[in-house]
Amino acid sequence: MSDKGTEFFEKFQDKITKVIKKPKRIYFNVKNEDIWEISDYLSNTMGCRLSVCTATEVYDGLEVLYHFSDDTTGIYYSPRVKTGLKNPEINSITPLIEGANWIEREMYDLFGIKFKGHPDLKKLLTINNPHFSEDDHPMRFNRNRTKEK
Amino acid sequence: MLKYLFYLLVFPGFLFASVFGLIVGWIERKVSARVQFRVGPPFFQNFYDVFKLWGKEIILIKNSPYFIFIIAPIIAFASVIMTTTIVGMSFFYHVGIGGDLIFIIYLMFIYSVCLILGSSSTGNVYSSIGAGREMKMLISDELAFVMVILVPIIQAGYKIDLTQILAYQNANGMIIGTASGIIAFIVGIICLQAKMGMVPFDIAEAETEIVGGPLMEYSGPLLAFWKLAHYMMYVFLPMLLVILFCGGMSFASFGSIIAGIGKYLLIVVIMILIRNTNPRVRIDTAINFFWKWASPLALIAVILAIIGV
Amino acid sequence: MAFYNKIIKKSIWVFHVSASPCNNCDIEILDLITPGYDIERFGIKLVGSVRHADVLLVTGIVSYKVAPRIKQLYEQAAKPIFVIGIGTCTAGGATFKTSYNKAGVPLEKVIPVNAYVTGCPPKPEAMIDGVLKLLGTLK
Amino acid sequence: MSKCRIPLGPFHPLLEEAEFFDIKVEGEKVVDIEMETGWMHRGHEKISETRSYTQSIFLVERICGICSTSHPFAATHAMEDIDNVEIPERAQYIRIFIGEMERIHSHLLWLGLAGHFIGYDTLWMWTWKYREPVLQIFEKVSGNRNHYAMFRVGGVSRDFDNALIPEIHPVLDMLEKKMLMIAGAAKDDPVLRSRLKGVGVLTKEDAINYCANGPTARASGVDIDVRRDDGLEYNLINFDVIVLPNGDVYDKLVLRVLEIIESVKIARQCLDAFPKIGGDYLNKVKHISPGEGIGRYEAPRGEVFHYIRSDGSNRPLRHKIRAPSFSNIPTYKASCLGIPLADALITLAAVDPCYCCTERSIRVVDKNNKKLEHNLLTMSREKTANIKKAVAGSEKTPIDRIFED
Repeated sequence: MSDKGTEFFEKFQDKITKVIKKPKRIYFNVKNEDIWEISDYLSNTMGCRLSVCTATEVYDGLEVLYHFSDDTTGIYYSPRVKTGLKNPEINSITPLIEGANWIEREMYDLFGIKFKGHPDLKKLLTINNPHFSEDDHPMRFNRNRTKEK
Repeated sequence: MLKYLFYLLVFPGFLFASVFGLIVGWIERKVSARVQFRVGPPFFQNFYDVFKLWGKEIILIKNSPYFIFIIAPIIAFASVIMTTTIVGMSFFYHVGIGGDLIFIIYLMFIYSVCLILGSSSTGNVYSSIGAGREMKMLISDELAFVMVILVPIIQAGYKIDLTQILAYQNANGMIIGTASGIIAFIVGIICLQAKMGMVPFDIAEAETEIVGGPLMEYSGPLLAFWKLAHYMMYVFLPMLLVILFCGGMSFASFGSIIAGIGKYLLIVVIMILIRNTNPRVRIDTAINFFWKWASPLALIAVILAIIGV
Repeated sequence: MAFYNKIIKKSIWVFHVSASPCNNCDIEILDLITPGYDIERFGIKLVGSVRHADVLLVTGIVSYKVAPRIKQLYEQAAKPIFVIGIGTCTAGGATFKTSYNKAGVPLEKVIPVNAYVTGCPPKPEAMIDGVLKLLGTLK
Repeated sequence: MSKCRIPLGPFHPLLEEAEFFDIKVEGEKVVDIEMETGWMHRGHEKISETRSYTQSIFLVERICGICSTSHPFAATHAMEDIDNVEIPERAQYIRIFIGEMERIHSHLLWLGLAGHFIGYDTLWMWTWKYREPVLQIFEKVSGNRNHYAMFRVGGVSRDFDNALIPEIHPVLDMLEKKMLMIAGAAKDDPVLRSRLKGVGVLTKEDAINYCANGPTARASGVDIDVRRDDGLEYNLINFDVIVLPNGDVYDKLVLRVLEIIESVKIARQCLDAFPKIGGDYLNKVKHISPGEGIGRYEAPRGEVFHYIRSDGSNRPLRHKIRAPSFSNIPTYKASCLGIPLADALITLAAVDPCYCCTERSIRVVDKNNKKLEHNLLTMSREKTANIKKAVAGSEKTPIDRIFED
């Protein structure tokens, strides 16, 4: 791990839990209200690039994994945010990073995770699709198939 | 009377121009294909294309002035036939009607106006953009083209008849041999490119930008009219340049006939090569080019012609 | 009519419709007009406007969103028009056959189809063969 | 001047794929642009519920036909990342070779299409002529012109035939020569320059803010290249990362031409290495343990990202795919506003958008859904029972007797 990474973990040690370290991949859990601060530090202070976010449905809720890539060292920093199955809601980082716009729209589309503070939260991939209604999120296990024949 | 009807319908006019235009169209496609390492279409390809279009459906658009939509290609086609007849008459028979150059300029104008009318009658966005671009092209290349035509007129002693310009050239040598003539000829070829709507000036019909532009909504026989009219322009525009600058074609001997055809084909091939070695320019670049470079250059040629160089 | 069919065989204007494919058939179709295969030899030409087309080449599984547009395109085309489905996707769905967003597998569910050229992707030779075989059925 | 709305697509000759841009123009000037996606969305989720790891490599290959090596490349990286699988050296060279040849063919494809978009059909035909031998090399090496199916977890699925090396060298020489010619032509041609120079500029700040990657970012002066940053196979190879400062379409064109030349050099290094390095080409992996893995690869268009979560079964629990165009396409908002329509179209094309990639598959499998398995099991039992009834109405077959026992 680089010096920048060590500094980062020292600074946020009380906000980060369950760190899994591999040579070039670092996963850790953060709380929903801290994700803005951590994204800000990772992208603006450390100069990481937001690669993408992965949303996953697990047995007790939904989790979103942000992948920040440090292009100088090739290390991935992946903060993980958890939310409930009903009314999933996470703070948006789009006002911070313009590139997160589509990423968050996509997660809203496929998983129904609402991003608080997103400037234009609408569906991305199944938008205007006659087969999918507004609250039909095709990646969820209990899909709301209102329009299915 | 019968003679003129023959001129209009058979020899330099409709029949000849259609057949010859389609053949020149084939040359264009073939040369392009060879430049691009391809084999190219068979000889009768353009005949098949146009014939096939006659059997297709015409689609009219509801709630649009489709009278204009239908009549525009027909008028354009008629005007192109007339132009070809007049140019062909002086090219092949050395007979002319009085003041035919002015007539030609206006007939060519009618073609463009019909294209604009026909395409804007559809109400399609791409067609309207195409019409707008066609109009801008007309504004930009018309001045340069008229000044190019002025040079032979002035050199021939202020005569606006093609036959008299030919007679002057027979007596005094080709106009392309003079300084003003060569400048005007070069500008003239560029103007031809724009008039024909060929790359780099196919801005109005840019297929990858505005889907064929003005012709987008046309289908079946009406499209065939446009295609035929377009191919006929291959016949008379280079011919006009040959008459104005290169002394036309004379039937005095076999050699002179070959020379005449050679001059014509040379201009066609130059146009095709320009077409194949350039990307399409933007509309503002085109207007800039014609108003800042081509028109002043043509003006210089006119001034040189007046002082007699 | 027989004479007309004879002519139409020699002048085929093709419009390329991509309806949720994986892109591969599409670039192979484009490959057809380039020096490697040069289908202009047979009078086949790619056109930009569907009004000019004689043959629609459809690729991919037709998703629910594209399906109405494809139908519209088919109606906008000047008849007679032929439809050829390129790739296994149009005929059987290939690897996407269990997708939740497929509306047109096989393509006949959306528009009438004259021929299928299967393969993932079909070789350019196979596509030429398919088009020419379809034309061979014209009397 | 009044505003006019231009619907670009979904079927437009500029876009080989169906995509919809809603462009608002004043005269010819673009004032607003909005993109609607979802036409190509195929959703691999349901498909992949039945796919094993090996099968899902073939599935991700069909995300996109143009960069059909990049996705398997990244997916195998992700799978290997979970267990830190060692890859034989020969397999590494084969992977690099396939990846670089694909970069060449993809960049040539873009060059040709860019020529086509600006009405320069000769450039199109020429570049695609040079592209044809590359596809033939693929056919010789892997058996198919596209969709090579070369990748496996722990190596490659077939060996490289050393006898092909003398056939490939002339093609590489030809490519290098022709690319230098095209680079020279682009430098000299005034019309081409006037058409591309200073058009659709994406500034460095915008490129960083929009998280752009690949050639789009490198042409704007952002120095990122996954091949160098992530290492892995590419540690074996010497190569330069090309970065250009201006961010306009002209720079993107030149950058791609230079990258082809660089790829030719990498491919040559691979060819030199093949006769020296023998041995195995596949380190067979039978089991992937529970865990998470991230794999990435520099596709011709940018960074391909794959995230795989495994629970120890033969199928991934979650498979996230991010294609480069997904980050690159939104940059149109920064680069297209205020420029003429004719320029907007080539700018849209200049990021080399691959909409099939953008609307790719999202998740591969759900393993927690026990109910589904249960259903399948009961269904198959019912089916077997029905077949039994139908086939053996009166007599009992030997198989039946086994079942009875």
